[in-house]
Amino acid sequence: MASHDAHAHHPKQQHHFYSMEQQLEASILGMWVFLVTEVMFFGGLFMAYIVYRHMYPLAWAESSHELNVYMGGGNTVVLICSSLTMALAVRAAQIGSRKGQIVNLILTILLGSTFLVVKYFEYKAKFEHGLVPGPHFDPHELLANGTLAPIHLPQGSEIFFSLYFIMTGIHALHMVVGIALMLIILAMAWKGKFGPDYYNPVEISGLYWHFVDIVWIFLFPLLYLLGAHFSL
Amino acid sequence: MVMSETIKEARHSYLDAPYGLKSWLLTRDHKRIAMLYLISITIFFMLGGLFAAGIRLELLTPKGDIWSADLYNKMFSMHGVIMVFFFLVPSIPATLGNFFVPIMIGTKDLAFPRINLLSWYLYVIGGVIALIVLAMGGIDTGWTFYTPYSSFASNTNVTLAIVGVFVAGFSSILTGFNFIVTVHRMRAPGMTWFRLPLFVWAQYATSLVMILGTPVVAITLTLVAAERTLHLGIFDPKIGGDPVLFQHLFWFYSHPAVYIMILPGMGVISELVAAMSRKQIFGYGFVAASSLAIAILGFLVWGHHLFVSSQSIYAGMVFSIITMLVAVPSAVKTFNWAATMYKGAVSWESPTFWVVGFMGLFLIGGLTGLYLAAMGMDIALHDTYFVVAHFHYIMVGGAIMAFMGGLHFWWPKMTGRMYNEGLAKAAAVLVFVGFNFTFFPQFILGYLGMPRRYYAYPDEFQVWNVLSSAGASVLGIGYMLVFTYMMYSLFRGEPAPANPWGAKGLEWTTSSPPPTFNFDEDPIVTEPAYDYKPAGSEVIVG
Amino acid sequence: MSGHAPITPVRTLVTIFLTLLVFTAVTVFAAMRDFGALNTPVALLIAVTKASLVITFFMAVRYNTPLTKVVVVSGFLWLLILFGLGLNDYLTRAWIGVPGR
Amino acid sequence: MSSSFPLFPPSASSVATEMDLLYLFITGVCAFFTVVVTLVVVYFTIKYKRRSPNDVGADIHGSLVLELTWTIIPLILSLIMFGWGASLFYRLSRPPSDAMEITVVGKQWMWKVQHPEGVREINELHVPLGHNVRLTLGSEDVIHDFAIPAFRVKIDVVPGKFTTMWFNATQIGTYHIFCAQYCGTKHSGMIGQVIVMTPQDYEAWLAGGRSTGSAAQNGERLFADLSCITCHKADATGRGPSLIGLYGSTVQLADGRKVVADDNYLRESIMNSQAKIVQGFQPIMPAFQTQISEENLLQLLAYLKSLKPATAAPAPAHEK
Repeated sequence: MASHDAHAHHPKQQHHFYSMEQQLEASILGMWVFLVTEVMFFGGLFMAYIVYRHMYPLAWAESSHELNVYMGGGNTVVLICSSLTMALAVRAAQIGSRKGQIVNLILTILLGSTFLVVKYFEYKAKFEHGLVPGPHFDPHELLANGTLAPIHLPQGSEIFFSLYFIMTGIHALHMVVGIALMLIILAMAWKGKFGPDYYNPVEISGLYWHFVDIVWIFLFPLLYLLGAHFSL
Repeated sequence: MVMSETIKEARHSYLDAPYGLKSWLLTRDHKRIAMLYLISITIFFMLGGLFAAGIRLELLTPKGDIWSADLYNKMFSMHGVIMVFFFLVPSIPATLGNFFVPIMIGTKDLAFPRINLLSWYLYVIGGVIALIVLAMGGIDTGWTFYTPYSSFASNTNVTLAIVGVFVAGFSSILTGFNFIVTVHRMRAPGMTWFRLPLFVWAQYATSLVMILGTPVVAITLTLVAAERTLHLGIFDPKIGGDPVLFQHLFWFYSHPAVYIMILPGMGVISELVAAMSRKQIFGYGFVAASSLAIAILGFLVWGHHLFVSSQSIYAGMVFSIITMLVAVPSAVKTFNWAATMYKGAVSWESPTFWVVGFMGLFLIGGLTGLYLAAMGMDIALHDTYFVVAHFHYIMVGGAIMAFMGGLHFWWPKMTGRMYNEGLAKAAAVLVFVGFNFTFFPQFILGYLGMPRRYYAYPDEFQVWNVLSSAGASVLGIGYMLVFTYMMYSLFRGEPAPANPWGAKGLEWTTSSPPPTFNFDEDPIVTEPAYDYKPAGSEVIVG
Repeated sequence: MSGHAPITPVRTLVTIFLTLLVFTAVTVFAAMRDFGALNTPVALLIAVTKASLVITFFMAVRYNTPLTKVVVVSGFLWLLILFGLGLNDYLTRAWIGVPGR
Repeated sequence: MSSSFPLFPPSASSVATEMDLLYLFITGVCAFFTVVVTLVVVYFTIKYKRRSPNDVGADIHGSLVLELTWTIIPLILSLIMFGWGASLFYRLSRPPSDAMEITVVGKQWMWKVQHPEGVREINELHVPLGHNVRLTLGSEDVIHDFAIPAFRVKIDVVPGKFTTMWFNATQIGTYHIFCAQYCGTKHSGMIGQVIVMTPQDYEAWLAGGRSTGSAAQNGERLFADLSCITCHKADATGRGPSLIGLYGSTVQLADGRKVVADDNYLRESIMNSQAKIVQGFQPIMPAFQTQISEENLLQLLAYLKSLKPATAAPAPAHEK
């Protein structure tokens, strides 16, 4: 494209944009518009959450106690850390530090994977305690002497756990997509593709990553911290 | 001489740039993607039409005699799913919108050409999934997928169908988001917001609905699929779930989706009325604002589908009154179109026929919405053939008439060829007459009480059903006629001049068909849209 | 290629990060107290604050165009439409005292 | 309605005439605008037909007065329609207090009807002329919709809750019952007849029907069979709250909320007993979700409604 134009084009500028700035602004705006669709996507779930919590307050409080606050809280910290490293990676790209990008992206990926590993153990515990909705829904606890003690949960708790699995499951799916995205960005950063003039991919992947963090910021208190009467 | 020049020009067009299938399937040119969409939605339109024919055939007689009840249920379900998700939603935005939004605002392409192509591929994947569902026997839930029927009672491939709709929905989100960014960031110098052609305004409003509504139906249908496959019950009444919640979430998208279908149609009509009357659109600001008003109000009215669903009566009243408000911007548009023709220079070429047909049908479609919005009246009409007639007047009488009008208007620009004027006028008349005979009797059937989705019905309803089926055959012939002469035009049509209608607008300043990057020189806009000057003979036809 | 978007200083990022951690601790401890009807509003208030911090600083919305800000706000506004008009049904269901009306 | 081109369904209930009037009013408004706009458009098309290929229209951009006119007039007309429609809907939503109560259960693909005296029928509904009749409807499987076009009434029948409709038949005859919400393969076969009879004929019909006791009597039997009676004693000595005079009263719940004990509250408290716990009682009642059919549930409800305090009539709390 550059050959027939009077002013020099950056090699990454696509033919239909007037300038790199227009291109960056368009991609940031595009990502935000996309994130709005994500907000609405999760919004449907939150709507279901609100309606059923209004219908079954007791079930919500008691089912919430079956979730592991340590794991949920720990994961919140992990995600906040990953948001910091992500923001630092974008900054590294903006100032042109290849090393900074690589280190921070690797940290982000590791933190994201940590989140998923914790999630795995959390889900595993739910299966063991019969808290998975469906024909086998049968809440119980494993006592120290090896016997099973059934837990009595009020009507509506099966819906709570359905929502718990769907909300956290879809969130985890977004994490997986995010990690895959970060691997691609890492490979590109490794090749030194980004610098002060061109860092759109890092920036918009970063927006996505932070969004996934924000979803968790809401999921954590709404799912894990209900009822107000627990103690650590 | 003129002829050979046009042909020489055509060599530089987007159609011919590099030949070959691969250059089409990997294209990032919005015009080629629009043509790919046009081909694919035509296939689905025919498929959906086939099911419609099956439905009308069965309803000729009161007894269920041609198909089995099960097959009939699958036919209307697949008719709905295909027509709504695979034809109407992408119809105008993905074809005419894709083709003309960038040209009308004077840019080379949409902001994200690769995502545009991705959107077409997602549509195709969703479509192929729908075809697989069809091959496996179809679904019998209706296009509305109401739980608990869709989650527990139906033993058809509901989950796979949901996957198909989900993927197609993603394609629609990508189209919408591409348009929004394009309109905001890619306008040519001088193309201010209030110089935008009204078609672009309408597409912009439509895109808002697409990105704000589609994700909600995506998650809702995902929840139904999760209920079917993973037993994660959200709407299951057996564990205390509320099926009405599904309806709330479903209509949060699906009511605005009606505006995804009709708003672009309104945009097309605004263009056509101005161009065919060679006159500035009457009340430009009001027409543009009413598009946005419809898009926004459209999100506040979904509960009018739930008046008799055991929704709270007070919620019903809120939804009812807001629904009544939607009538106002729709009325404003209609009156403005009529006023535009006043003292115009109204052409009697074929696009005008479609426009006038649209106005008649859209009026009836829009006004009959008032019956359904008045809560008490809705008790009698809810889920009857009145509803069927009403939304077909909007979606077929409104959206498809407008789509046809737009297609006739812009066909010379898109393909570089003219079609047979006489046949085009005949087709417009056939479709108009056939349509009214098909759907007007259904209003009466509705007030008589015939419920929708009935395979067999009491004898006294037969006379109106026969009339409806007879009209449907005329309607079908009308559409086939359009298909025939358009196909003929594609291969044998006369080469089209750059501006066959003598219309204003950036799309008419470039050649027919346009070059790959739309304009030989980046346009700079200096005048408002529809700037027809009455004094001199500034309009140059051809 | 002139006029790059301003770059957020590391100091700001770390400050926001620490604030977020503090708020996480606060929300857990707040959940151990009983504020009666205010339990959920308190939790939501903290969550909204955290989300706003992430959006404003980590996602650098404060450096973005006004248009982006409008997009962000309208996204959440639409969410409120969904919740508001949906609850419009659920909260008024018992009012008339006739089942299913 | 022997016309070969029928336009209206039979008019056989107290609201049918008003519904028809509303229908005609909206039709009048719609017809007026359709005709006027169509004529105007066609007239302009002919009158301002393009004379020469280079003809251009007049330079008119708009008129604020006109815009306001055609914004405000439709607004007023549509608000009138809203007001009338909402008022009609409101009246159709509130059954008169003297209405006799018939229960209807929908299942794929039939309607099961039970009269208060215990007579049952399937896909048929006999009602006396000129009496207010209230239907309480429940579904055993998917969503159905009980519609009687001749009465201009319709309501969804939703699994997991009860819905209500009422009518007052004004014309002797036999009319259609349709299922209006798509419910599966034989959706169009889920039809029936409502038979309007004189009150005397209705009494005679009831007497001739096979009854296994009134709905309330059947409910009383179930109340004993399911051992409800062991905890819910008439005096306040049981482990569960006394149910005398419960229906329609306001209940104080353990979590501080207050609810009116209407049909759906009683339903929930039987099926999912843990959902709402009455203040001062333990959550010990088993959930009867899987053990009670929709019909039995309606019989239990009839029994609970019949439990009135010995002295005064129950406070009509749900009738405010």
